[in-house]
Amino acid sequence: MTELPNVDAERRANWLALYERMLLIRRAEERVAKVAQAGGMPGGVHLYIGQEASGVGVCSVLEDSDFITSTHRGHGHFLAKGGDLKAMFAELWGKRTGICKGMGGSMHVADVSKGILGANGIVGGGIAIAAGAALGIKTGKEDKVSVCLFGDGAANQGVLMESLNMSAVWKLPVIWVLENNGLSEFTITDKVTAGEQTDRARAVGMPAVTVDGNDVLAVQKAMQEAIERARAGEGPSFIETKTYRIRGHLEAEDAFLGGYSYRKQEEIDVWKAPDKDPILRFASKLLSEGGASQADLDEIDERVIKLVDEAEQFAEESEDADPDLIHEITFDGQRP
Amino acid sequence: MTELPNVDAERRANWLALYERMLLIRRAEERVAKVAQAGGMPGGVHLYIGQEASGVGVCSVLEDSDFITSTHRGHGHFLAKGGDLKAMFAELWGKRTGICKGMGGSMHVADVSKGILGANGIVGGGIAIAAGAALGIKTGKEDKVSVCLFGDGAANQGVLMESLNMSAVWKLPVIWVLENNGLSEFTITDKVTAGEQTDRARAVGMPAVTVDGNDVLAVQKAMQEAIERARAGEGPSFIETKTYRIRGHLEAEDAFLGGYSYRKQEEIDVWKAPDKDPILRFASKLLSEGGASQADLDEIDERVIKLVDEAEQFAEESEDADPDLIHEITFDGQRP
Amino acid sequence: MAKQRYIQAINQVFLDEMERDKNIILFGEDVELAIFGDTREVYKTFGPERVYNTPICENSLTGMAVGAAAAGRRVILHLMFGNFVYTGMDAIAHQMAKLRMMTGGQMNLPITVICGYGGGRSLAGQHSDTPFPVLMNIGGVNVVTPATPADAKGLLTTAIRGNNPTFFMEASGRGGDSGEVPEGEYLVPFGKAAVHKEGKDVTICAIGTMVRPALRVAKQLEDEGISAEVIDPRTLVPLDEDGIAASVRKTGRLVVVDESKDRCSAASHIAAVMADKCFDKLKAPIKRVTVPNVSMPYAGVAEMAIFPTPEKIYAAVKSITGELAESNA
Amino acid sequence: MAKQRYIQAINQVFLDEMERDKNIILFGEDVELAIFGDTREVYKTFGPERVYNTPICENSLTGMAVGAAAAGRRVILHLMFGNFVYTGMDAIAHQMAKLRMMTGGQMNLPITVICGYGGGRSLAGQHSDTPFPVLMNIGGVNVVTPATPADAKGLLTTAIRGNNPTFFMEASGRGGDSGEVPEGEYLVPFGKAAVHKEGKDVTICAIGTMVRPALRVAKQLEDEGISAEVIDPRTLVPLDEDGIAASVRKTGRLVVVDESKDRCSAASHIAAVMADKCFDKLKAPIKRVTVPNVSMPYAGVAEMAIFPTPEKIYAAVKSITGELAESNA
Ligand SMILES: Cc1ncc(C[n+]2csc(CCOP(=O)(O)OP(=O)(O)O)c2C)c(N)n1
Ligand SMILES: Cc1ncc(C[n+]2csc(CCOP(=O)(O)OP(=O)(O)O)c2C)c(N)n1
Ligand SMILES: [Mg+2]
Ligand SMILES: [Mg+2]
Repeated sequence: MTELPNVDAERRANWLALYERMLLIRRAEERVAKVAQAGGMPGGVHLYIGQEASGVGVCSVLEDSDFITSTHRGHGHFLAKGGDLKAMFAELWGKRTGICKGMGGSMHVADVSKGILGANGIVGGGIAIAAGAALGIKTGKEDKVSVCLFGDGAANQGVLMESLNMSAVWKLPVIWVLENNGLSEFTITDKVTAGEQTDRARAVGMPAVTVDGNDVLAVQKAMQEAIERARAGEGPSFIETKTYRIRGHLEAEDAFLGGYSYRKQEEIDVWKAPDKDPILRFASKLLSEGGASQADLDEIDERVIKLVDEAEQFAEESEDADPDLIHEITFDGQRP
Repeated sequence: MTELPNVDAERRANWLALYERMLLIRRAEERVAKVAQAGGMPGGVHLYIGQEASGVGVCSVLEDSDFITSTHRGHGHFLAKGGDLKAMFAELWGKRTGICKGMGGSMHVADVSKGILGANGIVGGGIAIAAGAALGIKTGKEDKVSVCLFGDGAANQGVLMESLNMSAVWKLPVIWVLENNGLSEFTITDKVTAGEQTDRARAVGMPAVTVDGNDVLAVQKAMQEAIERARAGEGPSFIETKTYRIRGHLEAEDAFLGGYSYRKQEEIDVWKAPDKDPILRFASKLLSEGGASQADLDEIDERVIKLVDEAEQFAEESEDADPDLIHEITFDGQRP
Repeated sequence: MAKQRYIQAINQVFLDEMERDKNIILFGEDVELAIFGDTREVYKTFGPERVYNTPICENSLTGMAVGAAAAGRRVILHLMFGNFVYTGMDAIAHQMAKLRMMTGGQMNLPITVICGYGGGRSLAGQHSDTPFPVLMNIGGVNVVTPATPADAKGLLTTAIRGNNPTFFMEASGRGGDSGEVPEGEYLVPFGKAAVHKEGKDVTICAIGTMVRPALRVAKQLEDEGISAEVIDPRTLVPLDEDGIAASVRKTGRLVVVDESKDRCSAASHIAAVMADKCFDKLKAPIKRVTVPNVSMPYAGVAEMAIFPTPEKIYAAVKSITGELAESNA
Repeated sequence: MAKQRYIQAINQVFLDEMERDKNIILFGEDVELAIFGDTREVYKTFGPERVYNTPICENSLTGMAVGAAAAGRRVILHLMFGNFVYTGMDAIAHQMAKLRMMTGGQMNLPITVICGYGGGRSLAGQHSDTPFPVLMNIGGVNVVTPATPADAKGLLTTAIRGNNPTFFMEASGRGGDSGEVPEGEYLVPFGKAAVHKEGKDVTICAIGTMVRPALRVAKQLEDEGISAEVIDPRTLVPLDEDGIAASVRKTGRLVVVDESKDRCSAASHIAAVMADKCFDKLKAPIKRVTVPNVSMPYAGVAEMAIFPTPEKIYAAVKSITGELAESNA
């Protein structure tokens, strides 16, 4: 490298990439929502809409070889970490071309080749897995990190304390990312949580920060610092990203609520407004400070929507999952 | 009450009672140790010797109607809370006169009529039970408290964080007593623990103090404050009592260790010395400040040893446990 | 009698029993807004001192149920999905199931744990299990699973009023089924199987969710000249061994239908008991229709391929009654 | 061949395999000083980067095993007592057993979980369980339980080198038994039962800890003119159904002896499979000798009253071979 890099161009590229990734998640999930609402999507579908800046900021600084563990709300994490949209759609559509061959579905999207150790239907299920992956990395003396994405509801599961403790004791290369959207299903998490959840990390001597989870750059920055610590062998970090879930807990929410509600429409509107929504907000910033034009953004949107169209078509046209496979993949080389 | 009470006489009585209770635990367990070492005690026997000030200080301010949950090292808690020595010995001896009819043994001594909800062979097993008992008290609007006695090893179980959290959220009348003897079986707990365990309580906004667990008065005082909070509806408290286990993790320890060791004899000697041992230390204090004479203490010792002798004889002479009972007591009014 | 949905019947029992006995408390995740609908209005009616909307921490919840019961309360714990039985397993296996026995019978543990179970709705591996086997095996807890709204009412009332820990396994998480439910006080005793349809050629012992498909198959068989008796244990612990055996002795043939995974399933156990107790009357191998020992797949086609469908029940019956259809024809 | 104690054989496999494959890591509570002796010298030999003495937190330990395996390591988790399977059940049932299938087969999970099980030593309710049923039922994990030091060596080696999660259930927590163990590399395949003694009148299918008492009983029966075959499945998942069936077809009679609690026990399942597969050859009811569905009591007399003793095995065999002794006499 003989010349200094053009920092502005690099920044612009980074910002546009972040924007595109967030928009991809948004448009993909809007499509999923549409299909789900029309009754075309089996099982439980939990959307990430409104939280895109968190997952994208986190994964923007990870390599394919780094690991993440995710949640029941995992589409955004999957796409942020580089998972293939077509393969994800095919999975949600229950097709054999799905990333999990149709065996996992929305709550279990995983791409191990991309370090995505799986969305998880058990609240808190990814926590110990992430700690274990970090233990594996440490033992293998590999230059990787493991990132655990989990919700504010999950943060009340005891495995968190257990795994925080072990990660601190052994200085494991793991980053704990609490995506605090304020809600656990239909429960306001604050009502069932005492104290600040970041203090649970501090109690084991771990650095913990809270960032605006709807500000993709703030999340990215916090992650960069945490990763440096991890790669330097200084151990785990804890990041809380404050954000909000704009859609229901799951797409069939209304059927479950039966007329009751747990939040006001005004609250949702606040978070959907241009100054809060992570994508609208970042679009403004791109226009005002990022050197992007509206045409740039429109072009991205078109590209993204095309990808979504293609993915939907791919999923639609793929063959159904293959039942025989169940018995082949339960074990390696052994029938169940 | 027309006259002021004679504070000194009251204090002397309190001190002597504390002393006698500690000595009862010590002498009882010395007897158990002797029988166990001679091979006359089945199962795993975990002794409390060296930690008496903690359990006695804690239970000295409790009523029979208050609840405690205990651990695998539960003889001391049982006796401190007013459990019957004869019934405990008979239990350890596996007799039908045992407090649990011979069905529980050393790891499960319980006397529900005295609020002793049971020793527990699962490390951390008493934690959620104590929280639940406090929930029960709150619902019943009863003037009771629930006390959870647990070890430093148990404090790494995730149920602790879960139950601390709930007790803080609902301001439950529960007192968390961490008996920190520094050891978890053959592991130095500090080596597997990050941070101060009291900070885990502080993380949910709970007041936490650390006291000298070999100073029965210090423990008593901390408990008094915690109980006042609990009875006033101000919620849970956390007390760490720093102490030391003088005997092995279990009486058969050497067989398990096979020549290895996890601590130095010198360390044990330090804690057995008159300035550290909770009973010797308190004896000195009684003589110098408590208005007791050596003759008083000797008389207590004689009385206690007589109780132990009688309990041993009672246990020896009792009939073996009744196997038929197993099927009757598994359920209420139903065969298993 | 009035028609009620399964979930409605359950909901009504909660309301009635909590009104009747002020000592009852209820807690669990999202019970305030009632994720399954079965706890609807309970929080509103009985307030935050008897109903606790909890954080997500199944390990403590099961232990807390034990503590609250030991402290004298009558406890209802809503555990949402049957899978969370595994998440809260420690205190279930070690405290709830054992504490009475380990203390020499010193305490009653009047605890009702309620959760939905089973597959067939593309909820995939972690939300489709039927944890009968572990609950039946640990010893010390009752396990009941009503197939109809009436039995839901009767068994739940019995569970709540009883003094022993009982897992009330909802056979219909969606609450869609409806049926006649007796009005007023109605208790169904534990340990008494229900004969849904009498028959003389083969006994179909169907558990919980499997009763409906079994009845459908029995009807079809009837048309083919095979008379199937459909018996529903209703409670797995205690199990009406005598009732099932009486049916098997009469028909000489047994098919057990169970949504558990096959190995060590409730079906296996019932088959084993009958292979011991009714051997002399058995005319054919005992068949099990269960779920294979795999994680439930997501895709509908894959799920149905391993689900105990009417087709599979039919095939199992036919495999041991083949000659009958001919001779009865 | 050299004589080794059971625990020694296990210990040696750990040392050998960890030497052979640097990718193996081992962790668990108190593994440094080796509470059961089976991990002796492992920490000293392979150091703190491959051996982790953990805090007490079984819920995370089982999940960590999954994560470390997913990250490419070969994992040995020491879980101490079989009861702690219940404590760590969440990640066992939901992650370890399901993750491969749920991800469409994307990952191997080479995990060996080791723990002792069973009663008979006055360890009371919380330290005496035999959790075969839940492990067999969840689907997705192997379950093996060697009865001899040689099988311990052979099955543990196979487990560690395999790519699937396997529960290695120590039949002897105290490590007292000793026996001949083949030197050098020795693997025992999964799914292949061992016939410890041939016979023609009755099959005693004995699992793990129950093999020794079964053999004692078989010897005594021999003297009485009853020829018992003693077969040991060795691995419960996969189960050698064909091997057991072959024996049952030959003898026509089956007694299954298992330290599980009776309901949904391994014994129940084996009985059920045989009541299906071997019905035409069966001459007598299938008997189970198991533990009743209660918490294991502490007092020796009480424990022995419900333990599957040789006396109970003998009585079970006699109950279905009564006429034989006379006719053979
Ligand atoms: C062990 C377990 N308990 C309960 C549930 C049911 N459940 C699914 S999502 C959820 C709320 C999770 O809240 P949070 O962790 O904040 O994630 P969010 O939905 O807000 O993304 C609950 C209780 C579950 N899936 N797993
Ligand atoms: C769930 C569980 N895990 C492991 C054990 C084995 N075990 C018994 S005591 C003990 C150490 C407990 O340490 P601590 O809580 O500090 O109590 P102490 O023995 O020091 O009194 C362990 C690991 C157990 N009984 N239960
Ligand atoms: Mg949330
Ligand atoms: Mg300790």
